[in-house]
Amino acid sequence: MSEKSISIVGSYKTKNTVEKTAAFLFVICAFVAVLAVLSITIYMIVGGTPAIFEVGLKNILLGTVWKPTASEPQYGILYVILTSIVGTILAVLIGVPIGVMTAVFLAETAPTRLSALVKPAVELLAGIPSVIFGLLGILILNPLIYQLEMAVFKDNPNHQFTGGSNLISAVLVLAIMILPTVINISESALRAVPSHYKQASLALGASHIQTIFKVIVPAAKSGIITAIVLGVGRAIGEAMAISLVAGNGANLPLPFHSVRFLTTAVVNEMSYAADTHKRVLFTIGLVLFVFIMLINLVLNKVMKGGIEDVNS
Amino acid sequence: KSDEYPDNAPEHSNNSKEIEIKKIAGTITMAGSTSMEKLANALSEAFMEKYPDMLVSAEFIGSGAGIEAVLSSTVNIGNSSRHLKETEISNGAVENIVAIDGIAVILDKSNSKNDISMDQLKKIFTGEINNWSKIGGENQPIVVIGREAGSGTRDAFEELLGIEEKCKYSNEINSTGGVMAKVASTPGAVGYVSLDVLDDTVSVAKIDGTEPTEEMIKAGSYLLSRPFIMATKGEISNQTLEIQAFFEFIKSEEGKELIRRIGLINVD
Amino acid sequence: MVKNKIIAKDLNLYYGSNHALKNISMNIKEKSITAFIGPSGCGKSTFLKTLNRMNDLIAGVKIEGLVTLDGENIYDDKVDTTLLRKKVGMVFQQPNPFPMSIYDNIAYGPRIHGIKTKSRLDEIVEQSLRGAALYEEVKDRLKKSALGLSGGQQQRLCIARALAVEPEVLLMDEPTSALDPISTLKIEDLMSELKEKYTVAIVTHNMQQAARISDYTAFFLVGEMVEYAPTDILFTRPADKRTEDYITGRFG
Amino acid sequence: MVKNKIIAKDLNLYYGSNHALKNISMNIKEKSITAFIGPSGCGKSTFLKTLNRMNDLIAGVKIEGLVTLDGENIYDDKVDTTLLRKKVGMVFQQPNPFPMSIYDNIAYGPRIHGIKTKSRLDEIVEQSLRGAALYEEVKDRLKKSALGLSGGQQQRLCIARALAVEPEVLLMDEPTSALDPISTLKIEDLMSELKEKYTVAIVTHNMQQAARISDYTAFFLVGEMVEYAPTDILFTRPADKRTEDYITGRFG
Amino acid sequence: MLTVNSIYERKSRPLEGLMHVIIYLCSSISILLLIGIVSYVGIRGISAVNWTFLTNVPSAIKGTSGIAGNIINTLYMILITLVIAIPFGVGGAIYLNEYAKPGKLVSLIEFTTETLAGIPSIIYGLFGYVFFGITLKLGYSILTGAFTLSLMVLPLITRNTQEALRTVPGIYRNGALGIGATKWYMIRTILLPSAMPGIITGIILSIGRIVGESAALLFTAGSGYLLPRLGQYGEGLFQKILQPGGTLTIQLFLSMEKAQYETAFGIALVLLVIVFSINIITKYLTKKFNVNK
Ligand SMILES: Nc1ncnc2c1ncn2[C@@H]1O[C@H](COP(=O)(O)OP(=O)(O)OP(=O)(O)O)[C@@H](O)[C@H]1O
Ligand SMILES: Nc1ncnc2c1ncn2[C@@H]1O[C@H](COP(=O)(O)OP(=O)(O)OP(=O)(O)O)[C@@H](O)[C@H]1O
Ligand SMILES: [Mg+2]
Ligand SMILES: [Mg+2]
Ligand SMILES: O=P([O-])([O-])[O-]
Repeated sequence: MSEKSISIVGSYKTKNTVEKTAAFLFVICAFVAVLAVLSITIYMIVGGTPAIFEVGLKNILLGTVWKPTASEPQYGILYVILTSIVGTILAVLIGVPIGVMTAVFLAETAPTRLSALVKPAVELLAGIPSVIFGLLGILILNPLIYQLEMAVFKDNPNHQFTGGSNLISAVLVLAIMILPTVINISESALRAVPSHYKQASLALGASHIQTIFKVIVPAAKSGIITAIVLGVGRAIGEAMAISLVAGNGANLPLPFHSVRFLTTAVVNEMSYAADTHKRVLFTIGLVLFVFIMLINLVLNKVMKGGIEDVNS
Repeated sequence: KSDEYPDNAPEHSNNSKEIEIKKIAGTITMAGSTSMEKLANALSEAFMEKYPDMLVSAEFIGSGAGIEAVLSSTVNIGNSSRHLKETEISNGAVENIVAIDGIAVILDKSNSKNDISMDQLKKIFTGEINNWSKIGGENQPIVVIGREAGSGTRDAFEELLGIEEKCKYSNEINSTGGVMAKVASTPGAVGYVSLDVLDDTVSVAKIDGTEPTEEMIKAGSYLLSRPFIMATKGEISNQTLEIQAFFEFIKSEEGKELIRRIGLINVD
Repeated sequence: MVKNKIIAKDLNLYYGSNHALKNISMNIKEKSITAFIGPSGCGKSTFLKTLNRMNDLIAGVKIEGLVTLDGENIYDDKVDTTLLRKKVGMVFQQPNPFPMSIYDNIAYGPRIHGIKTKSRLDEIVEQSLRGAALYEEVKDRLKKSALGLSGGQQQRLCIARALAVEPEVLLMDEPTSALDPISTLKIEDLMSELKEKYTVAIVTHNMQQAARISDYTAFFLVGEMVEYAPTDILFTRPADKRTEDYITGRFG
Repeated sequence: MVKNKIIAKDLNLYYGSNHALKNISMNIKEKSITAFIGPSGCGKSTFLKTLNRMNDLIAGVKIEGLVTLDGENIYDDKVDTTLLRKKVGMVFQQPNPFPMSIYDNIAYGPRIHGIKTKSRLDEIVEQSLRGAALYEEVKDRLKKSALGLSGGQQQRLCIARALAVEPEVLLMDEPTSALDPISTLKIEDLMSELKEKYTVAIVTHNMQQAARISDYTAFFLVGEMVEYAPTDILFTRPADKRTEDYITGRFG
Repeated sequence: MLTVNSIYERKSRPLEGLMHVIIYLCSSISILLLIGIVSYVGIRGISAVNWTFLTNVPSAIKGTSGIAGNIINTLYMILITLVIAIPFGVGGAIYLNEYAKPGKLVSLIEFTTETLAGIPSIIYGLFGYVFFGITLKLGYSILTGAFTLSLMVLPLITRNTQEALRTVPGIYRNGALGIGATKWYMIRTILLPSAMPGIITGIILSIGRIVGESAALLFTAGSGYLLPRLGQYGEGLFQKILQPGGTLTIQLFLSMEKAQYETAFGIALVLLVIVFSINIITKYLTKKFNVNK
């Protein structure tokens, strides 16, 4: 801290080195994700394309019959794709609003004591293995849904009873499983909104509810979207739990049908499959992968597009 | 890795005396069927007890993955709960059957019908019979629970009943435990599982009046059973001394006793 | 005789153990401008916030005493604070526009209070922006984010936003401290206009401003209200020695 | 003759397509106070920030022209901005204490620049706080969070923080707009002291303040520098009609 | 329309009431569900948990079952994964928020980060084994598992850190830089402390994901349940990293496969306790270092 005039040019070499090194390291960190996705993509493409040539892309994507071990195997996954789409959308439609509302409750309307009690429980839940969710699904949820099923199809001799392992159960389990992610991240985002927004809104005579939905939630939008994106990711990627409760038939995704998701298609059979069957499973993995990319692209475009004009 | 064996093998080839192999040290790695977890863990534990300098480890990644791993020399032994496929054999995998596993047909506890004929069983699993009342049970839809395509249990079950490709499952679950839970919690459900996991949460069906017990299976009166295989790349005699010792151990009286104790049936 | 719009009686406020307002009693006259002056940290902002219950939001605040608006106790349990705050508007010390467009910032209040028609909103937005001497500068970018405005522009936006709900009382916490003289003059003119219809209370550091625009002035010191009098009297013949010291800059 | 500490030459600045500074040329004299005045949004803050390259941080800013400090071009690629900013300190329009203790806020700068001894830091902290007329108020809670201070206290803390690194030039963007008259006077006195050793540039809305403390004044209007002259000349005999209009309040 | 007379004239706001009902309804649903699940697991698990269970390893010969080895493996897994993932996650977030200019590159990185979050565990498992296990020759080992899991939790840490950084007011940055702090110094002393709550959220979610994972670990870290052999100087503790190690969840998964539900729930309960304790500790640390009071 000399008071002598030092030139502003080119001194403090070490500081600059630290600075440059830091910046460089951060770039590297940021590129880990890119590298990882790149390698996984290559891996999936290498693993997933051979079967396309063997079986034919059309036969896989548009076929509706899944009989990989038959003497004349069929590898159609159209229904499986549809199930993943429908199932994920429904789970998100149920899970996200409930999750976000719970986050609003915890961050804004709940008495401090209550939210101090609930928050740890929510965080705890994020650590319960999916297998347990599946098990609880089998033991508790499926029997309930089975009763509903029996009531609905009482006089229908042609219905193949699923014992409650069907699209409904799968969607409910998925919805519950994304709750902790959605709640946790949204809540943090809501709490991070500067308090002066709230004050300004209240001072204009807005009620608490109006303030929440017109100012606080929009200000926390980017965090809530992250929550949704991660929640959607979890829903698409989940396999262990729904493989136990969905029934795993490669059927059209109707509420009381036993259904198979892309993930469960891979997980269920990967361990024991061989040859073409195994390669097709990689193709399914690839389809899933493309799927996730598409969803991210769409979410990025649609949801983020909305934010930028506000912050610019 | 596997190329080393021929060099080592002749040196010890006539070596089966315990005193000499007692000194062996090294590692044996296995990977494969989850159904064989109990067996693999028990065998490795007992083996390590006997040869304290050995480290035997087992991973449970599925039969197919296990055989693939042994073929790529990632592990020494591939555990498979199904017979090897032709492609696998032509790639050099050798099928070593180490035990027999019975397959039990299970029902939920509330089901009063617990004696099923072989023929009824076929019709139930192919969807011809879809209500217990049709074979003298209560008016309750039948929920047919099966395993996923590729499962050793499923392959064996369907093959033994001669209903390959004809089954109409309402659920395909990818683990024995899952099938147990599902059957236990679903009125009217029927499924099949390994003999060694049975407990009192489900009831076991007699097939043609026969209960699935070791005697019945050995006597050939209970038909549903399948092999547990520890596949090697090349014949056992071409493996390292340690691996040979491991297989010796399995065939020894000690090994057989162990296999019996964990609920499986010896091959002989 | 001028009506008392707001009456505070024996008001005490504690931030936890910090006794921030001590026994304040004051009648704020309708349709007039009342200024609060005093050194930093003396409780001016705190007192202002008790008048529309913005202090309710701070955890650990304890308030004793009475504040009435048109004779109604604003701390009564039955009070609808949203109605209270609609009637008693507020502009803060630090500009706090919402992260939305300029238009939406102004339309925020009216929309909340039920105005939906576009033409009516357009009108209110323009009026309020003009009222806050901001219209000309931003009329071409009403749909742009309000966060892109300069500090002074942001504060005027906040004033416009408060005006848009047509409050009866307007509380302003140093509303012009971030403004240049021209804008300040405009806002001061505006306040003089506003007092035709509204009751205005303003915290200011600028004693000239207080002297220039207010009808009544209250002088605060470490949580106490030392003196409260018509502005000309307080500035020319202060009753309290401490007031005199403060306004002549002989303090501290 | 007084040395030119900072020279700006044909300076143009664009926020995207918004041409915010137009051809500014100005010599800032060493050891003097230069005030920038002008209506809100005219570019005072923007110009101030070009002098220590704080504008670098804003995306989409384009700068043309030259700024030199002691003859060295501060926009040269070889310039170490941290060193530049140590020499050219800054106090912002909005108080921005860091979320740490009062002590750590002040010690932040000295620590950056390599001072680690506790006793020396203690000394700097006390000195700087005294310099900003804050020491007495906070001496008992130096280890408490700075965010608990009132607005005025926070701003004085920021001034203290800037002083703690002993800059050669001090840029102040309306540093007293959030302060009460007493504190303002103290800060003004301080500035007069500071100019003995330092070069000070200050943005202010308060023309009295500019007249009172500055040696030179520059008047800005919509991005242009209209007039730049010794303060007494600018306020008594402005060369430009627009300056006259502004300082006499006849504007707009 | 804007005129009201008394501040007591509470307007009836049906929409308002409805929103309140919705909020309370939704939160009751999720809270009851969450608490229900946690208690169910607790109640079913408690009967399996005892001292022997916690301090033994399974033995087919002795007929004991126990999860001591799995508990240790789980702790290894959490620790190593976080040690790998936190620097990269936080560093990446800092780059995105503080260095990168918004544009194609940032979008690409954010996009890939989100893609990582959506990749199913099974794919991680297959990839992780081929890449870390075979290509990098790490085999079935805790390290292979930890590398794989690091990729899985990276998005959680990056995104949460980014969110937290985003909410740190720009005036802090200016303040620090205006004094002559270097960017890195400013990040270290101002941004990271302020962003800590967000980073913690990311870490907590990551811990949840790590302990809850099965598919990805089965193929990478394997299922070993033996205690680390200490070795002469405790070097065994390090060697363990290169040996197979099944986490609690793997053991749970295998128990479930064998229909040993009580054991499964017992393990789940132990997991809950572990996650709970780690969360508490993390919270305590955050509070201690929280600067935004
Ligand atoms: N939220 C709060 N929590 C605790 N103490 C507070 C809070 N807000 C203000 N205080 C304290 O209450 C006293 C009065 O603060 P207030 O903000 O009302 O002062 P002021 O007169 O408005 O000052 P300024 O002119 O600096 O804005 C101060 O000592 C301040 O530190
Ligand atoms: N970050 C920014 N991005 C885009 N435009 C900006 C930005 N900051 C300022 N401007 C614009 O540049 C012009 C000059 O702004 P500046 O903040 O320098 O004005 P000022 O003279 O300091 O005003 P005030 O007295 O209100 O602080 C204004 O039109 C403003 O809207
Ligand atoms: Mg104040
Ligand atoms: Mg400015
Ligand atoms: O042995 P399986 O698990 O394949 O039946």
